[in-house]
Amino acid sequence: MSAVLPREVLICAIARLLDGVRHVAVGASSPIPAAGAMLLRALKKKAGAPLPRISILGSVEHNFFTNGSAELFDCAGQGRIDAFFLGGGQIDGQGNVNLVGAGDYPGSTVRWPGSFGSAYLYFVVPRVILFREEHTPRVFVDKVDFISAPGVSADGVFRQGGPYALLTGKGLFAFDKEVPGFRLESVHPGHDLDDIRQSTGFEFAHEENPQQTALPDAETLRLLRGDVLDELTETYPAFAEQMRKDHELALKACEVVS
Amino acid sequence: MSAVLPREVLICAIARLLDGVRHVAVGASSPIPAAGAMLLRALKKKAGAPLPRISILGSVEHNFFTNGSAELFDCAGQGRIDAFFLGGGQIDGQGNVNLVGAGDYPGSTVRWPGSFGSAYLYFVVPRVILFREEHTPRVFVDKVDFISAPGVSADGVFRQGGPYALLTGKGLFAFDKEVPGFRLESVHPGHDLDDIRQSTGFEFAHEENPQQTALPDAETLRLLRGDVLDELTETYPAFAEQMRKDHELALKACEVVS
Amino acid sequence: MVTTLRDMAKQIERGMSIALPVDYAGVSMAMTGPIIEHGAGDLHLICVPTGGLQVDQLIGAGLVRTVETSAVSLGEAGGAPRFNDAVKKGSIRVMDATCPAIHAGLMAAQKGSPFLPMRGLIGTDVLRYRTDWRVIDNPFADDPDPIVLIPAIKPDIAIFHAPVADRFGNVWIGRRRELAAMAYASTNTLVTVERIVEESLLLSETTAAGTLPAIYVTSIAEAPKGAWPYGLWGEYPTDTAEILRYARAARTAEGFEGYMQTGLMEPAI
Amino acid sequence: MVTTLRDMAKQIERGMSIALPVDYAGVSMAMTGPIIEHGAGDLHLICVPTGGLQVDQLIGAGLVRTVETSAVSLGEAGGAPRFNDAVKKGSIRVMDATCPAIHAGLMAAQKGSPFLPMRGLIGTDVLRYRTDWRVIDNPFADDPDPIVLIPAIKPDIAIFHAPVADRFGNVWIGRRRELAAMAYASTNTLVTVERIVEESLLLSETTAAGTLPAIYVTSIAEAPKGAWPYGLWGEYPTDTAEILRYARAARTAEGFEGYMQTGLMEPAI
Repeated sequence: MSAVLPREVLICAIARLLDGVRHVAVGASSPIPAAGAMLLRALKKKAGAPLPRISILGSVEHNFFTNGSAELFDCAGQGRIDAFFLGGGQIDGQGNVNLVGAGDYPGSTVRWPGSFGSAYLYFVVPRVILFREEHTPRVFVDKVDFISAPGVSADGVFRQGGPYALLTGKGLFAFDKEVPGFRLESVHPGHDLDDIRQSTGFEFAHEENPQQTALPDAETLRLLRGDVLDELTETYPAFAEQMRKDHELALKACEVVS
Repeated sequence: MSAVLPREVLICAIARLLDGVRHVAVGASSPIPAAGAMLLRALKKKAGAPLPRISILGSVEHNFFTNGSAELFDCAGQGRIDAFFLGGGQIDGQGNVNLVGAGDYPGSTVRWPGSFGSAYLYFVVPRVILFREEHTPRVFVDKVDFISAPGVSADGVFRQGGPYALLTGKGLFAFDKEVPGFRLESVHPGHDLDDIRQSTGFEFAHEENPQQTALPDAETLRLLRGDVLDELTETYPAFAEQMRKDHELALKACEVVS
Repeated sequence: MVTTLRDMAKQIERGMSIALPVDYAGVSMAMTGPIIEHGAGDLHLICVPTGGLQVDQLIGAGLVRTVETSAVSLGEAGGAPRFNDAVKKGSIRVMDATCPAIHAGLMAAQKGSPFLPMRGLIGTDVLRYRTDWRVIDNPFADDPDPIVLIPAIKPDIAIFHAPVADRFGNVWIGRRRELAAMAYASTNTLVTVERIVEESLLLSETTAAGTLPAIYVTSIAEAPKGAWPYGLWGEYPTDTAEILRYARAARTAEGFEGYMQTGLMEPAI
Repeated sequence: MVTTLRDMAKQIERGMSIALPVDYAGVSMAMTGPIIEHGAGDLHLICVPTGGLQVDQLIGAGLVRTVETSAVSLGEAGGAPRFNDAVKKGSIRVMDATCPAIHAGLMAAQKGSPFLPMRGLIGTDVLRYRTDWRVIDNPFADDPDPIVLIPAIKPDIAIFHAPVADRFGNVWIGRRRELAAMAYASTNTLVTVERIVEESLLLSETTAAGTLPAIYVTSIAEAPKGAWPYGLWGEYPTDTAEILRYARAARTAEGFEGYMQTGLMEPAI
């Protein structure tokens, strides 16, 4: 079996972050979160544990909704969605997310699509996982230019959800709403604390020598590269194909090394 | 053709009251209002005029709704229902309607089913026709014991609908919300002002010699006893059968007289 | 997920709030007997938006503390005898509502909102006695504009009957979307069906359009003719003679007891 | 009721508010050309709840004053070029919302209510810039509990594409119930469909469950492949290559003009 690919590290990290959820919703263009959710389900199935339900928005195959595009938000408002993923053009150290644009609103110098459902879901879904592969100071800023969704809310504001973790291409952070702020939990293979510091525009807590992000064991990797990849192919064919190509390349690289 | 039956007088009166509506909703157990609406539609069809839409609640045949039992109220709230019928255990001279019970609430000495949708529809449907065949002081009281739906509202209260007319087994009243109060428009054949006065527990305006309720012309009667009765049979078979029997009896009575 | 009527009834606990649908929308009459046998009382019934035979029978069996409803009646068969008797005796509390207010309360729960505003109601005795409702001044109006706020209705359990479920727990409700509204708003939803099919109702867009997804369904049980003596759309008509028979019998407490002992759960298939 | 695309477009008047559905719910791309040809401008677009190709093209054609939306993008093909350009130039006004707020505004209109309350939003810049929204203190809470009220959204016209209509004007929308929500809330609703059938969709309970009744539909017109290059559920997939082609072309105003003159209304059937 070839070395663990960077995306496989992310997928396994997501599966761990989702452990215990009953229902996770994933965006239609989020193959890595979807793969993480599917991996968790495969692991639970193997262990004979209750399976998490996965709703993939926009997918016909994994669409459990029958009441139009409002149902996701209703469902979340009813407390029936335990986890959700959120990206962001900018994310700051308070967990604020900006999906609208950089620069002065409304005449943003860079305009992104818009806030989508974030200004609601961030408040009501208990475990929101911030996920952005690009880990640069352009994304992880000290203060967002527009708050699509705030990391924390004042006392007395209805808030049953919020940021739970931040996963990037370089590391995994936990969010502490009491501070409020992020704490570096682990560094992905190939990166180190200095690298992450320089790539992050906000201050964050960390150990002196942060641990490496846990790698999947052989059995988990087998599941991921087998059943999960097959399942993923239905909804994200291009992504699944890329993963297969990456494996082949990695395998060849291993052969060269060995 | 036999003499006009009392119920035919009512049905024709209703068709006249509904003239001009685009959409009328009728309760599932209201054959006379439904017949009035169907008669109006048949008359419009004959005249080549735009046809009113008739929604019969609970009927499969005439159910234009596909969003559950809330849709009637939504539809009315959107201003898409022009006319509706309301009965009442008690109706008073201010147009107040009581569907809950007689005596002190909540321990009513007589309990009726309840307010249904009246506390909303009376406010939003422009032409609410109060219809109750039983014309007695027990029904038409000076003041209702419980206001399920008020005849008029204070200034500043949202009110785009309300009582338009009151049709009973004895006569037809118009409602004047400026007074507020009822005004006797016409008396059905076989009744007179004194009779109506004694049967009505509230004061009402009237001419010295109120006119008789207009009888249908031969063509209207032919439509009612033909196409309309056939159509009515689908939804109200028992009522239609009774109407047919009444015609036969009336016809025989005529023969005896002539 | 697939279970028996008796096991479903056991999910009802004393004091719970139970949402039940209107006569024509799919009443799970098949559950009435098991609920009475199970015996959890002090129930708060929420009629969506009106009640009939099932509500009357649960009241007659002494299981009901409160009825939140826009009406209770047996339709063509007249007033609901055990309900009317209980009102007169003061042995139940009636929270008189109006149909769209019940729908508004459920919709608030569906949306995760604490309340929904609603027109009408101002000046009615319905509003006067509903001290759990609030009136505010519409903040969007220039002039004073009072409007009623209906708090969210969040039943512990919704119970209804539908034509079909699949073995994954998806339930076909057709255009009776108030059944979905009940399920969205309720913590748990118990459904009896005429039949359970193998293939997922979500596989075809045509059946999916009328399907309540399993995520909102706690348990299902097969109960052929489970709405009887009520009818079920597309399946069988109402047995009006049987409802009339009940209406006559249940005029007295003794008549009701007799009817329930001999007459219940025997659909004339 | 059955008419042509051009005649439908003529119902749009300068300054009107127009509700358009999200990419995957049935966008009437077939109407885009006729709307541009008709030329009524100063439009207020309401995206339910987000916009894409059609919104970008109407902006590019200079017909749009305001976009009320939770997002505008071309999905996998990236940002919406004419939208982004117009924002940068300040030539359109964006009323940034969040998806459930758009749904809440339409639901308020559906219910005939002046507003709907909604959780979330407190502390966002979305709320800060929406001066047409209000915050009140939840009257049902014991402690201070701010909650946002979203005013009713009442579009003049809703426009969408669906698989089937019958000749009576009933439209099959399947589980895409946001299309019904748009129609309920709007004064007029214009629908293009793949095909028009003879038999009423309301005759069978199975099709009725996914049908928007004619009472909410102003006009229908046949437009095979009318969502192209978007897909239509159960009918055809999205033509991603074509959307990418548009995305590249529309990076400049000139490229957009060129695309619209040659590329529009030519579905590769």
